[in-house]
Amino acid sequence: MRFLSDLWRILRHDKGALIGGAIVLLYCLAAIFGPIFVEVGNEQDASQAYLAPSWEHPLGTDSLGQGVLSQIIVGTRPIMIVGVLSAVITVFIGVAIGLLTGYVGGAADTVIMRITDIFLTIPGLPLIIVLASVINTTNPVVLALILSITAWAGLARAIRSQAMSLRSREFVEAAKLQGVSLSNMIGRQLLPNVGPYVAIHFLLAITGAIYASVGLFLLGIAPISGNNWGIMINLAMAQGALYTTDSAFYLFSPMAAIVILQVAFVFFSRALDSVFNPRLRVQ
Amino acid sequence: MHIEDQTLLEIDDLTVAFGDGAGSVRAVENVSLSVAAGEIYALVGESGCGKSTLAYSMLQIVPQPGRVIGGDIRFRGRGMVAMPKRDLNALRGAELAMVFQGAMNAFNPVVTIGAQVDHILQAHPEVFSDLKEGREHFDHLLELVQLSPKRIWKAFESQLSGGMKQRVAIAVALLLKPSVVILDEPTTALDVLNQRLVIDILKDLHRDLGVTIVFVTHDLAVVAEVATRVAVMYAGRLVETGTVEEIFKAERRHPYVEALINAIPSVLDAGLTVRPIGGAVPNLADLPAGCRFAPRCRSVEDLCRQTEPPLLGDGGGHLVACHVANREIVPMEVSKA
Amino acid sequence: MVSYVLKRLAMSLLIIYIVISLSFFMIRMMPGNPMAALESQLRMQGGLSEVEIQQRINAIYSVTPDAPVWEQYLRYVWGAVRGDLGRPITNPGTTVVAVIAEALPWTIMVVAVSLIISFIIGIAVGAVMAAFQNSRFSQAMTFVVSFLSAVPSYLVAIALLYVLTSVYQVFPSGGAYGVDVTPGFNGQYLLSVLYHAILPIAASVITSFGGWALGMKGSAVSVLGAEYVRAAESRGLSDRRITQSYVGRNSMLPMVTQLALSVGFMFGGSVFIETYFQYPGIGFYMIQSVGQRDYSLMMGCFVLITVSVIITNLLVDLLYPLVDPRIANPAARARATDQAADPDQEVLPAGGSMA
Amino acid sequence: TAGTAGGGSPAGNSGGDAAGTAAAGDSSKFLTFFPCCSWGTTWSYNPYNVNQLGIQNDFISMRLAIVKSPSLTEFIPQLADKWAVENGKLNVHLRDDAKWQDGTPVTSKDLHDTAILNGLRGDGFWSDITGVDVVDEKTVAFTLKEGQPESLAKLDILNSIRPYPSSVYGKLVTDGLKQDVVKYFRTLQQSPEQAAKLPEFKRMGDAFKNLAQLKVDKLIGNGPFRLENITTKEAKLVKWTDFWDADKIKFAGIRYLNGATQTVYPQLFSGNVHLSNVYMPPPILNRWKTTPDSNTALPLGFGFTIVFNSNQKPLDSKAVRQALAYVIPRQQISEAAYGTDEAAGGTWKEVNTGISPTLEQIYLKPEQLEKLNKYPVDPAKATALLQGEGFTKKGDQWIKPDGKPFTLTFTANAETTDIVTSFNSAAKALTAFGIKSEVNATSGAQQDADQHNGDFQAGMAFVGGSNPIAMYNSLLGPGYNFTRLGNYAGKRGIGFGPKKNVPGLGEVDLASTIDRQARTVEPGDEMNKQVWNWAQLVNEEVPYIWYATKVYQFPFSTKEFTNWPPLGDNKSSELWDIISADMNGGLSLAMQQGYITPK
Amino acid sequence: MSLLDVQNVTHTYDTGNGRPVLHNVELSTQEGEIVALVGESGCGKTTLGRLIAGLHEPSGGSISFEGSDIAGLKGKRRTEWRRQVQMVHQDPYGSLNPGLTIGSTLAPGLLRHKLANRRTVQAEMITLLQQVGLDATPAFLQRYPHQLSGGQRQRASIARAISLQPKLIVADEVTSMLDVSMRVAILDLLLSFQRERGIGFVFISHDFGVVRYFAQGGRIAVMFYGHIVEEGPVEELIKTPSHPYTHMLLQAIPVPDPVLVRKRDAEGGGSERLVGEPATKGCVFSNRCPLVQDVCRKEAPPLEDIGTGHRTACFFHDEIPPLKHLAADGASPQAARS
Ligand SMILES: Nc1ncnc2c1ncn2[C@@H]1O[C@H](COP(=O)(O)OP(=O)(O)OP(=O)(O)O)[C@@H](O)[C@H]1O
Ligand SMILES: Nc1ncnc2c1ncn2[C@@H]1O[C@H](COP(=O)(O)OP(=O)(O)OP(=O)(O)O)[C@@H](O)[C@H]1O
Ligand SMILES: [Mg+2]
Ligand SMILES: [Mg+2]
Repeated sequence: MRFLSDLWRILRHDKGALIGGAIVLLYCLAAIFGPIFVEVGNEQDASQAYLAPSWEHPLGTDSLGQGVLSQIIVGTRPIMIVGVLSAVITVFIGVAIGLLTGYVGGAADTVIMRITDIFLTIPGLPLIIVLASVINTTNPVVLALILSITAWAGLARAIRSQAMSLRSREFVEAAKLQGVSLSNMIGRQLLPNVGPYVAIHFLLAITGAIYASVGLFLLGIAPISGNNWGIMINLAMAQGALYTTDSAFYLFSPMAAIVILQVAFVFFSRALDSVFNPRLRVQ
Repeated sequence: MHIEDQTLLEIDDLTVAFGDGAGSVRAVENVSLSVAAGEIYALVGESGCGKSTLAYSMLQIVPQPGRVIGGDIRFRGRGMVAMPKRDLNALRGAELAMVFQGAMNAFNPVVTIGAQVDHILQAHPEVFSDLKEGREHFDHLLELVQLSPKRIWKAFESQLSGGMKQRVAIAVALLLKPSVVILDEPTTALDVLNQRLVIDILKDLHRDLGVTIVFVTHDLAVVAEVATRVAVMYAGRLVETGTVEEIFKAERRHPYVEALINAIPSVLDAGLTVRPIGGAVPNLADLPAGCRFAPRCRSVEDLCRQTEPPLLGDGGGHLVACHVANREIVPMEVSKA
Repeated sequence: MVSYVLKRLAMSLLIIYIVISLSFFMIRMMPGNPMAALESQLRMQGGLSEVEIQQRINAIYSVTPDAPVWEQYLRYVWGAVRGDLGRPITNPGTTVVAVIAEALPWTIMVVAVSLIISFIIGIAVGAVMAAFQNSRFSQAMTFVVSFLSAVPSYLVAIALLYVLTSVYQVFPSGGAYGVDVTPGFNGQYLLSVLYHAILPIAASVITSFGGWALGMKGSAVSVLGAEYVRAAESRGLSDRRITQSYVGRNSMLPMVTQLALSVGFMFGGSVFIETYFQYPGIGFYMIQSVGQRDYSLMMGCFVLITVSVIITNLLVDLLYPLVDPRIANPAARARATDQAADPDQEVLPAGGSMA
Repeated sequence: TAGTAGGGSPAGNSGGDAAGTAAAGDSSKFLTFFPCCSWGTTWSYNPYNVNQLGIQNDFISMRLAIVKSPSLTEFIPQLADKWAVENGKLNVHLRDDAKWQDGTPVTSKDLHDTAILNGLRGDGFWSDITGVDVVDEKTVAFTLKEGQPESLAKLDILNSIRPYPSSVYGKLVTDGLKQDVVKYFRTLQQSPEQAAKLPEFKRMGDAFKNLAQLKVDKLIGNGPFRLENITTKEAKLVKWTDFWDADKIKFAGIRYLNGATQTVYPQLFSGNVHLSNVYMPPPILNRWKTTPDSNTALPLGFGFTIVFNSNQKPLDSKAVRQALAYVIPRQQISEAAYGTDEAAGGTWKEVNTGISPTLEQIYLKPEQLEKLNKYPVDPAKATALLQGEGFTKKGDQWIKPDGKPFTLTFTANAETTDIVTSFNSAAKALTAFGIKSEVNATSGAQQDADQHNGDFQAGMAFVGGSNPIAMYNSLLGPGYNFTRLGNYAGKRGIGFGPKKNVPGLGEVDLASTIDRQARTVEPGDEMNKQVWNWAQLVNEEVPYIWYATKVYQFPFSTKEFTNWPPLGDNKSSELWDIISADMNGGLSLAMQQGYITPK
Repeated sequence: MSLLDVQNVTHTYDTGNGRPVLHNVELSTQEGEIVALVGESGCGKTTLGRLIAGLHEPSGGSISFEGSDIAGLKGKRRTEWRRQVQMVHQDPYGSLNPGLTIGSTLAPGLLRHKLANRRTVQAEMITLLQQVGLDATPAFLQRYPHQLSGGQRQRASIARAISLQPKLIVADEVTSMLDVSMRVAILDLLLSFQRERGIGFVFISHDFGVVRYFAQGGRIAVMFYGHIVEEGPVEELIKTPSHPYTHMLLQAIPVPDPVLVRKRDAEGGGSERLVGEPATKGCVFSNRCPLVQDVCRKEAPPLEDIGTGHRTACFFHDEIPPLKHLAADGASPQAARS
């Protein structure tokens, strides 16, 4: 609750973050409820293709004569699912490994840190592309796993170093003297202190995953199946939308959908940063 | 002490505020005091009562968003608040030098101490026209603060211990032979031995170089050891000033000062008479009406809760801002001399 | 120091070894085997009968497929050690290494140039933003820059393509140089190279300088608030000196550290950019080979990208003491960054954390 | 049988008037040609390499002759000017003035060595012959296999052999190798199993490996153009003045563009590209139509089909496949990808035989065509068929007899966007009918592998050519259906068969029968008869559905180049028909005949 | 049986430079006793405190609590020991988890050691807060550390330490980060627990004034670079230090009385060798000792009893001059006033 009131306090003063937050919320709603209210119809009519925006189709129509807007709304869910799922995986693995190794230390720490070293060094996007092309799946969980393949390592690193410095902090020692259990230590003492970082990283991980997953669909590395923004752009590009002015909405609407979401996330994360920032909290 | 009684630094009704509008706080409010040449002037008070801010304003380096909103600071009679940057820069370091609180972060971490010394020398060619001369002077100062020049020149800040940094900072402050050195809590966070070392160094420097010292502390024992004149601050205001003897020994004094002295357990005896001061320094953004110390004061009266007491003297330099303590004396506004 | 370098070297070799092994197993994990891939490739090429296709495949792959996996593995690793990553499935007349050797310089050029340009622009913009911290200009810039850094590079690539190669046909839509020039050290060729590289570079600069600017701004603001800057002021140093030796240097340091880390990210991003601009760099080859299931070339590209990143990191690590004189020993830095990672100081690359 | 001189008069006649008008043009101009995707990111000048350079074609290296389209028996001479069958041998005579671009004459040794080397990779003509020998400086004799139909052998040899300089590749040809090749193919014609075990086969493999990996630094052709420079995006072909018909070619060279399909559109609109053959989606086509100086030629019947996996439940049921045929709106899904524009060819043509409309006209009588089921969109019929198979409809969704919902996944190559578009459209129609469908667009290789392995439900196939039996063979034959050779040996592919009752043939092994026919049925009555048999089978059993014809166009601009091969009423002509069947060959032919001149 | 027995403890940090931070330290306390550790910065006071509290294991020697070596404790007995030894840290800002309310800081220990159950825990915590003089309302339990003043925070962390009813508390510079005005109150609070509950203290400080105030009747151990150089009863040690280092420390203390300062300064007495590295051979203090003789540089003096529980490690403890200004009567400022 305090978190929410803090968040609101910050948002009230940071217009950019407020708008960002509102947009993120809007997208979430679209992802959850969009497919219930909006439907990409099954009828199609080539004579309706590439129409200019109208009341019926606020963003015009695509090559099959179907509304671009409704496709964008319906396409929100798969993108958000993959983004959020991947961020959850990234953050879960990163935080669990980071906190455990950082707090417990020892030989396990050394071994795991060498492993993260490896994942940190291997460039993520090429690895994702390689994996995605081998695995060739549309399953969102598998896709999310692929997208998190290297992302967790950076987080684990950062969390670990924070856990290490927390380990010798007095309040952690005091808790230790109180005899608290390991789970309490990790979950209650350490986690809240890395919370801000985790929360912000979570948002950034979503944007990162969306960036990469859209890229995969865009390049046609992930199978084009169903409806999402990357696929929309892919099809639009393939149908030469880049080169006819009639189809500008068809091409640029999904692009705008992505850009707006990404930018909104970044601005929103700025507000989160302020909420969690202990320096701002102290006074 | 041939230049005694010549006023070097004069603070006149100074008010410094942080931020503006509703959220602003006045870290220093209507403070007036003057530092004469050859004095060792101590600024005392609890944490957060504006000592550092006052010290910064003496060099016009109050950090953002702080700024002087009233009064002036005069160095040798020249007002510094409106002084052009160029003139200020000429004064800074050369005439007025400062050692920062903690001194831990007073050096650029990626440049050697020696190079930073060179920067200062180059910025003030009028002091040492020859760089070598300046460097030799610094070596000499390092010896004065009991450090080996050889090691310090090439060292990075991170390679020095806390006590060493404090001493290097003192030496750097003295580099250009300033007439006033302002030290912000030079002994805080040092252990007894380092503290003693710094105290002795300050005394030696004062004696040998004749430099005027303004220092900030919250440790009355250090005040007693070093200072010649003392100003006690409370919640942004001056509550008492006087010579060190007046502060420690005079009959008439501010209950806050008395309480402070009584609150220190001393090694001199088992100290059964020590008594804590209840409560805490008020939040500057939410000050009580009347005397700011009233909520914690033992001898508080109704009047104290209504009007702020003026800073009054009994003719000499010993000024106290307390309705109770000043009841006996003939009110006499402090002269702005 | 020496032992640190050796350790780093060992680690680097280990990673390369792992990537090579990964590549070996990936190639064998791909749907169908290389022969099937070749078969598809030939069939897509068209004009060949089934028998012809089988003949060719049999001929080209007459040797190893039946050997035990471990033997193939050893052969592959040993080959890789000697700089032999096999032959592209789609082009047995050349070697993977030869193909990459042709592509890599283009990628390195584009990555390096765009990294340098975006770094310089970003640092400059960030510094200005920090200097006028609370001004309207800075707020507006912060918005613009945050916006740009949040936009995926491939979308910028598409937009640039739309505007500059389609609506206005100002720039070529692909290739590294024109067909009318002869490669070599001549003005015409160099101009052509520049002309062709402008769009890819622009796309990555547009999306990446914002990250630098924000990072620099954060860093510079915190340095500006640092006590030693005020200490320097109190000593009467000139503004120029303070800006250069105190603020500039200290706020640049974390940026420089970040520079190395971002190399990996830039290589990753170049995959998209090169594909969209059809720029024949290693990322382009990688995507092309993904599409053609040319597994050996694809993994070769992957291995080489990784190796490039590793080498850059290693170099930066070894060169870091030149930038930060406190660190005579890079090991100390590694330890320091390990222990005191300040999340506030972190510059997040554009597009989030996928680097 | 008597020798037939080839397609008569080359050059001269047909191009005569064209050559006259072209004199005014600026002959230093380059023709820009964007055929899309001729070479990959890597390429080789070695034609035996997998990734041979796609422009190693009739602009640079000539074939012996080019078959007229859609004829299977008439040829236009190119490198060979005379040929005749005598005593079971096809004697091919090379033009006397043919030269390599390095100045040496093209000799019978070049052709002989090329034939041997082509044997290493199993070129189709080796199943027609048992030997090849040099007769004289300019003549090579191909010994035909016993019982080999002459016309098919000519087609295989003349239209497909493109000789390469023996000076480059000939060093790999030895007497031993020649004997190996001859022995291997003799055995292969009897028993493929035995042939694969021959030591000769192994030696051929080794030789081919060396051949494929041979690094060739320079392209030496014998055609009208020389390759001057090449990048990933573009090749620069310069007119070769020593070419025999060089004086008929009125421009300085060809800029031969390569790269992503879509990048051609703006260049076409601006007139920078003079000719292309890429797929144009409807909006692009619309814009092209309104572009000044724009022209479009329409190709012959090539088509796309939806292939069902007849091996997978419930698609193994004929009734279910028929039901799908009643539901899938062929015209609509075709128009989704190719538009409705009449100027662009009135793209959609109803096909119920499984072969292209052009071939239908040639090989089948109208009354035969009338007899075939037209599968109009008819949900009621589909419903009846499905119900007859035990399907039920629950709400909006059809439920299979086993109680599970009937869903369908279309597999497509993501690069063929027109197919993806059509399939998307089909999926939507099916979903609307109650069969929840989606499209899985993967890489071409994945799709190919899936279809060979039988890991798909509905897939895609491109069908084309001028031989109807070959067209059936490409889908029902062992390449895709019960594959015997290679990596997919033993896989069921589209799983149609293995035995079927073919009208007129009875119960036969489907794949091997159609494969054998493709190599033995000569044009004429026999071919007409067989085509009718297969047409009935395909129409009744619906192993695949032909849904699109004229899937691409030839947009060309007269902004800078004029005198293109003439267009007839239906936007085609003999030359354009050749171009559409064999683009580079046809264009090269047109240029040699003096067409295409700068303004 | 003593409450705590530190036997021959040596400690080296893994991350340090390899130099031992503690050398053969011997120390013991009785139940309810106060032992003060004094010494200059970095001499190992905190390290010893942390070893006693069991936050690290010593690299050598052993620490026993109530007669059993804490390294060997297992299961219930370990939990019991864990409960009985607590620590109060120096930094009131750092010792409370900024992300947890006071309630959730206090509760886990109580629950864990079954000193309260879910139902009673709130009442228990309120009682505790009362005991440390804090505003004991349920609302207070919901406050975060940043909403408290330094003094309140230190009280809260004391409440946490006493909540487990320990027998021994390691108090590490508990007042050094607090404003002067609050120090005495905190010391008084701790003392009240010593008096009322018999809690023993290991009291770490470098301020003799504070030590003298807090440890009356207890003992002082003076440390120099990991060595205990002198140990004895508070009053005796302060009045008659028997080690030159103790003498130096006491001599260095600033005196809050300008008159006395003048007097002392007039008498002279240099400040040489106030800081510097320890000697590696012989007596550790020999580098800085004003009384140093040849033997000191060769041989390390043992920590020997020089009468009633007063031990020193100096060959020449007899020659230590008296502390003039400390001995002076009526020297305190309070006294000066009256
Ligand atoms: N940058 C700032 N922004 C806002 N308020 C500030 C800032 N710096 C100081 N203050 C306020 O000014 C008041 C005085 O601060 P100052 O640092 O001068 O106190 P001090 O007496 O030096 O305290 P300490 O003993 O802790 O150093 C404090 O209450 C603080 O809240
Ligand atoms: N975690 C650690 N790792 C390595 N060295 C340490 C660690 N903690 C302390 N040290 C070193 O051990 C020595 C003793 O430290 P300790 O904190 O015990 O001293 P202290 O007497 O408490 O000093 P202070 O009065 O400054 O608190 C110091 O030199 C210190 O640098
Ligand atoms: Mg201060
Ligand atoms: Mg300590």
